[in-house]
Amino acid sequence: MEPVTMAKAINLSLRDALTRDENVLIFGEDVGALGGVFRITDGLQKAFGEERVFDTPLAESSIVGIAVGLALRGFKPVPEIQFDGFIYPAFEQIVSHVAKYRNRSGVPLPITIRVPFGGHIGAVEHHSESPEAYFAHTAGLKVVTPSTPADAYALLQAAIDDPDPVIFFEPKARYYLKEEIDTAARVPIGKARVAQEGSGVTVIAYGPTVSIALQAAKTAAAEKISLEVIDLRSLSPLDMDTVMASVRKTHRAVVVHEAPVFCGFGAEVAARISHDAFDLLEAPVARLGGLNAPYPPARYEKLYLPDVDRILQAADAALAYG
Amino acid sequence: MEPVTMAKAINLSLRDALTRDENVLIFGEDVGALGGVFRITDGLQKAFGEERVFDTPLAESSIVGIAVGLALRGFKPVPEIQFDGFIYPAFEQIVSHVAKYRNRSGVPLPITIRVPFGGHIGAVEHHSESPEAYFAHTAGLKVVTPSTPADAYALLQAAIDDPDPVIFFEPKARYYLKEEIDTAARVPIGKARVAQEGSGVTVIAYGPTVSIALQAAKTAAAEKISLEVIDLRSLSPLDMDTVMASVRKTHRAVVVHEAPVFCGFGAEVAARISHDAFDLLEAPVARLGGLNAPYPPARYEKLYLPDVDRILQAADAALAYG
Amino acid sequence: MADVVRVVAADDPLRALFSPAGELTAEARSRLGLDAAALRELYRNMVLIRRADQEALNLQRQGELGLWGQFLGQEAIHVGAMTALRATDWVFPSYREFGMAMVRGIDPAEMLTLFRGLSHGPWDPRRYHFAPLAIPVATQVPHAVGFAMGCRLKHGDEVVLSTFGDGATSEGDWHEAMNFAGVFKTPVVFLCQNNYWAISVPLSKQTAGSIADRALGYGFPGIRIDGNDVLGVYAAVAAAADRARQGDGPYLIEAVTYRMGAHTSSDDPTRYRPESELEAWNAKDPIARYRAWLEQQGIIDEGTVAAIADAAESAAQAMRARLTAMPTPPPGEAIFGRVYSNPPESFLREREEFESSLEGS
Amino acid sequence: MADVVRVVAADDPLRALFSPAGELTAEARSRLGLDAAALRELYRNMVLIRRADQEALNLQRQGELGLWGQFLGQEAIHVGAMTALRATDWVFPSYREFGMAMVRGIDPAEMLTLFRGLSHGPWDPRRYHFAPLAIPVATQVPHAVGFAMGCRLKHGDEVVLSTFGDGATSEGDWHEAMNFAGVFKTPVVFLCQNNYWAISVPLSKQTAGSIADRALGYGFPGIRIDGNDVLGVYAAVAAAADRARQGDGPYLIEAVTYRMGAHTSSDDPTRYRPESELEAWNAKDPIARYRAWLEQQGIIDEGTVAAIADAAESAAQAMRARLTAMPTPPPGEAIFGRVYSNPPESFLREREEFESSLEGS
Ligand SMILES: Cc1ncc(C[n+]2csc(CCOP(=O)(O)OP(=O)(O)O)c2C)c(N)n1
Ligand SMILES: Cc1ncc(C[n+]2csc(CCOP(=O)(O)OP(=O)(O)O)c2C)c(N)n1
Ligand SMILES: [Mg+2]
Ligand SMILES: [Mg+2]
Repeated sequence: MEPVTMAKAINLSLRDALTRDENVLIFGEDVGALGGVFRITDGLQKAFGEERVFDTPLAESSIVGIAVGLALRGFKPVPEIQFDGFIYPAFEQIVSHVAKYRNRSGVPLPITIRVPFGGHIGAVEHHSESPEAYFAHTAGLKVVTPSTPADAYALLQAAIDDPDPVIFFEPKARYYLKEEIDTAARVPIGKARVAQEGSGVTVIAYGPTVSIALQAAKTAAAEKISLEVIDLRSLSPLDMDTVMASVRKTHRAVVVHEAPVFCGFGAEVAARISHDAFDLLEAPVARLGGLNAPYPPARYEKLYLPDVDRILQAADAALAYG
Repeated sequence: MEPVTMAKAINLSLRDALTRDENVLIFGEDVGALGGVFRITDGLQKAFGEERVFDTPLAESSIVGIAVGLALRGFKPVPEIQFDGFIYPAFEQIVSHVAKYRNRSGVPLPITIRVPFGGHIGAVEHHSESPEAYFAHTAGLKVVTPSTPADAYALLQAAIDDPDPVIFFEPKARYYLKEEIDTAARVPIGKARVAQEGSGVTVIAYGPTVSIALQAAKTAAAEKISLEVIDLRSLSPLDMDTVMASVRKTHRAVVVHEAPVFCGFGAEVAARISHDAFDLLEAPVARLGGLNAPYPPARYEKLYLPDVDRILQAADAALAYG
Repeated sequence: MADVVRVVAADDPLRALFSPAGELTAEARSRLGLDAAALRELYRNMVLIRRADQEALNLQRQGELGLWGQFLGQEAIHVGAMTALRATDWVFPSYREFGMAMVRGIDPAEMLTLFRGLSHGPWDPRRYHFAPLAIPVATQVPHAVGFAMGCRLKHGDEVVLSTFGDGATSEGDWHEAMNFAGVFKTPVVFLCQNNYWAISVPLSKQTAGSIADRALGYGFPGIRIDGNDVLGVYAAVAAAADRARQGDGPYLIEAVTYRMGAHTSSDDPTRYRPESELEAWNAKDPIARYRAWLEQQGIIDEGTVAAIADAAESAAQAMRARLTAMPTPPPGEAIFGRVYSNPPESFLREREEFESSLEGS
Repeated sequence: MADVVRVVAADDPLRALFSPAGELTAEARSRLGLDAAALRELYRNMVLIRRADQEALNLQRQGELGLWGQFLGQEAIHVGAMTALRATDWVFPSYREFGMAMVRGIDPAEMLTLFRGLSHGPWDPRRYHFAPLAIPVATQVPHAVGFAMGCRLKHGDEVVLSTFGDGATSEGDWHEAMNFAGVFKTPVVFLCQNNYWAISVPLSKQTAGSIADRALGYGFPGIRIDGNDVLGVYAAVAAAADRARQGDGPYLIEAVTYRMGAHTSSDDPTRYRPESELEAWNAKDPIARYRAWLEQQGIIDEGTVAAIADAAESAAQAMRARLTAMPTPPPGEAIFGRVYSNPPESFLREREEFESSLEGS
């Protein structure tokens, strides 16, 4: 197969899901004729018709709300939320219903909510948020995010096939990463991936920060510093086995995401490693993330977000510790 | 002064704020004639009139949304959200506007959102949630919660006086705790309190879990185990100085809240202690909280929530570690 | 405010059945197509659910339930609406629709386990076509609409009943769902139980407008009817459901009634509600009114009335007995059992640890 | 759907000004009370803001702005509405109200720093009585209503203008705020810029109902008017603002117009929009139409038209020059400077660390 972008891989994954299961429905704002503002649903309405791929009125709470009703009626809804910053109106439906409906009814809720997330796209306010920790903290949800085209394809298949609700975060700044993908490969929810083997420091990343972690690993390698990069892929459930296997090797860990550090997902990872690897760690677990301020105007996003340098500094500090 | 309940202390604090500053407004569902479902606003409409204390239509997003507009017009709005589980429809307004409006406009937003929270009240679904981590992770907000009547009075004064938005979580299961209060005492936002001095293990709690931590300390004392109990009072900003001062003494820490542990506020506390006290800790920081499942039916809440026994076990484990 | 408001829709089969004041016309009443047995059944169901409601309140007062929200005064809506539906039609209730659920055949004792703190949703919605109670106000309305969209997509002939209170109409979710229903022309009947109160907030503070008239803004008709007339409610829901089944889309029925009890057992309405309102509404009691009409029509006699009262009494006692005898499900199952279809390993581990910690203690 | 809809409200001063089709009547036009200079100023402002809009698009294409959302075709609404208000009246815009802000006197170059990625809100709302742009659709509507509630409580005589698009009317926040406005009878004029599109979603998929008619359900009047007639918009907003100022509460104006450009510079409308629509609307261009009328009335001549075009040209060039010359605020200030009034110590510490890390690099 030709190399494809992550955007295309997601498109293919949706297409294959629509083909495979007639209960899959795709809907949201502008997903029809336009094919989505990122063209992720390009051509799908044409191929599958307006009943299976449709535009909705501009109302996120109901986009998620109808997904609950459709799921009860036997569908597998795959709603799209146009941008990270516009998922908040749907928060009530997600937290009070999507996450808890099975628990009160016994009825499975195979809903996959797709959300382009993260920064580095030079956008205006509300278009670069990283709200994953809100959902990871919500029991009843599964939360995943791919960092490569291949994982995007396979993880989305897994999410749609899963009988439980999944929040599928798409690192929009990585939509144009390209690689060959194998549509037969499977990526189960709940399994992290060693994106780069190494021995000195474990760098734990997900979604958009995986590529900068890999870049950091490359730069570090030039200075004979070996970083092992873990791509979590699944935030909830969190694959601590893979994380711990790495920390057992490196005894040092850095976790990196775009969301502000305070109470971010890195807190969970750091708390877990600090706990489970208490006797193994040779340096405190470092957390890198967005600054603890609202996402800034685009001109400042590079300074706001963690970058290769900050990862290298944290890795150096971990190696120099003690 | 007679001992008063926390409910009464909050009522007095609102009354004093209304008296002191004519720009203070109280509104929400049923806060007027009824005085709130917990009677926190009892008598306030009668005393201050329907213009200053008023019922709104049943719409949380707009309860918060009008607070933004009122603040721009020079008021100090103190809206009430009736229960923790009903704050989610207002999430968009809180995250996208309350937290960020000053950042985009320069206009101060002295809004205090009162939210009864937590469990242990034998209620039906959605009435026992602990959503504090969602807000603590949101840059631009301050998040506080008292555990005693005196703190409730003073912390609410500080919140209303603060020129920035504050989410004020009221531990509803503790509304009937009683003590004398000193209305002249001040509790600044951002300062934790040593609720019980001790030397063996630091137990970090806030809101509803402070009293069980104190009970645990009492029980432990009988077995000659000394627990130091920290009542955080302010989650964001977090007073790490007070926490660290304690851990420097005890070398062991347990953090306890009602929200599910995964990605809960305890993750931030544990990650920080593990990091800042890396060379001091003699045991991994333990996190106790609700189980990682939706809040259960009332009959099971005692089993779901952390209790004295679990605190004691965690303290014992910390002391026995290594 | 508005001096004259007239909304006339060509495809509105309900308008003709009701007077401008929302009363079922005598002519429409005579053409309902319900035989004497069916008419008696309406009465019987109203009596049964009222007695069960009272028993639930008793149980709450005796400490057997944590909370109870009476629907006293709203029986005509519960019974009229449910009788107008087919068993395959789905209902998406809020939290006060206990009577509706009883009419649908859900065991009331089982339902009460929710208020006993044993379950968040004691029945299988798929078995009864009756969704779980929705406590966050208005949040169930988009579910109803989504379900109805699904019915259309599957070319099913089910209709969905979406019920909510007057207070619910202020929530954003309510509006969004109404608008979706209009756009997708979904087979859904919206039934507002306007009982004049949302806890302590009277309708006049809930909105300055009219609930029924809002339908127009969404592209479908709405009507305001007497919600204390079981036949009127039956007729309206039946006609709206028929219309929806034929593919003509949604309809909004605002059934005007009154909450005769407290909001819930935790509420104290004397703090905000004038007694005089109760007296006025007592005179319009849906059961007494209907009984008088049945008697006048010679459809029911004192003997039948007494027999129905007896049946209601024993049903209530049986409900109590079943409820109090019900076992407490094991904690592991109650807390973890239904969260996921495909539970993550870490979740199963946590459950196991929890369960073994219980054995330990 | 509805065959006949008539809403007549006694306290509705707008209804008489417009034909049922939403056209300002000749009689009303003749009694607007605007002298020739004022009529010319309306024209001038429309030309100025259109030229600035075009320049912003140019700047975006040249890489000087990250994004631009044209308001081409909506100038009559921007200018008509703003001219009808007092300088002390507040405006709560969404994100396409650049022209309105210009009319209010905000420096367009400063405004563009938002789209240049330098600021989330470049002006002080208190100085211009113009709230920051609101990007999350409809979320600004409750702010407008809250502000207007505050005006009433302070017994001020300001009126609030709340503007939003057709798409915005589908959001829950829109509904809630409209309902609050009705209940609290707030001095707010709701102005829907119905430009037929919400990105790629046409009005027909946005709602099956009527936007203007929704007002009724909230207890105040609404009207649908021609949004490409600057005098009609002026008349409607002036009358609604007067009414609100007198304490008669909110009014909803649905101004029908058309988005002649793309949604934003990131959008490609050829994917979803038939060209033919543009042609039809081009014929109704608000500036050409108004100029023809002014000429016909002898209020404007070719010389004035040319002079105004020149002024618009130089203003646009000056805007560009000011924008591109604007310094980049220091990062510490831009990221941390406005978050809190009373910043926590830990926040200040983080800012300091950030700033010294910059010095280091
Ligand atoms: C989103 C949300 N906010 C607040 C509440 C608390 N609450 C429960 S019932 C109720 C009033 C509802 O009134 P209405 O819709 O008229 O229904 P009724 O109780 O009269 O049947 C309120 C405010 C809630 N359950 N959900
Ligand atoms: C809550 C929210 N959801 C989605 C978006 C993305 N979005 C930006 S503008 C827009 C369409 C708005 O249409 P309309 O209200 O008609 O205004 P117009 O753009 O036509 O001026 C959408 C979907 C957003 N900004 N906010
Ligand atoms: Mg009600
Ligand atoms: Mg539009």
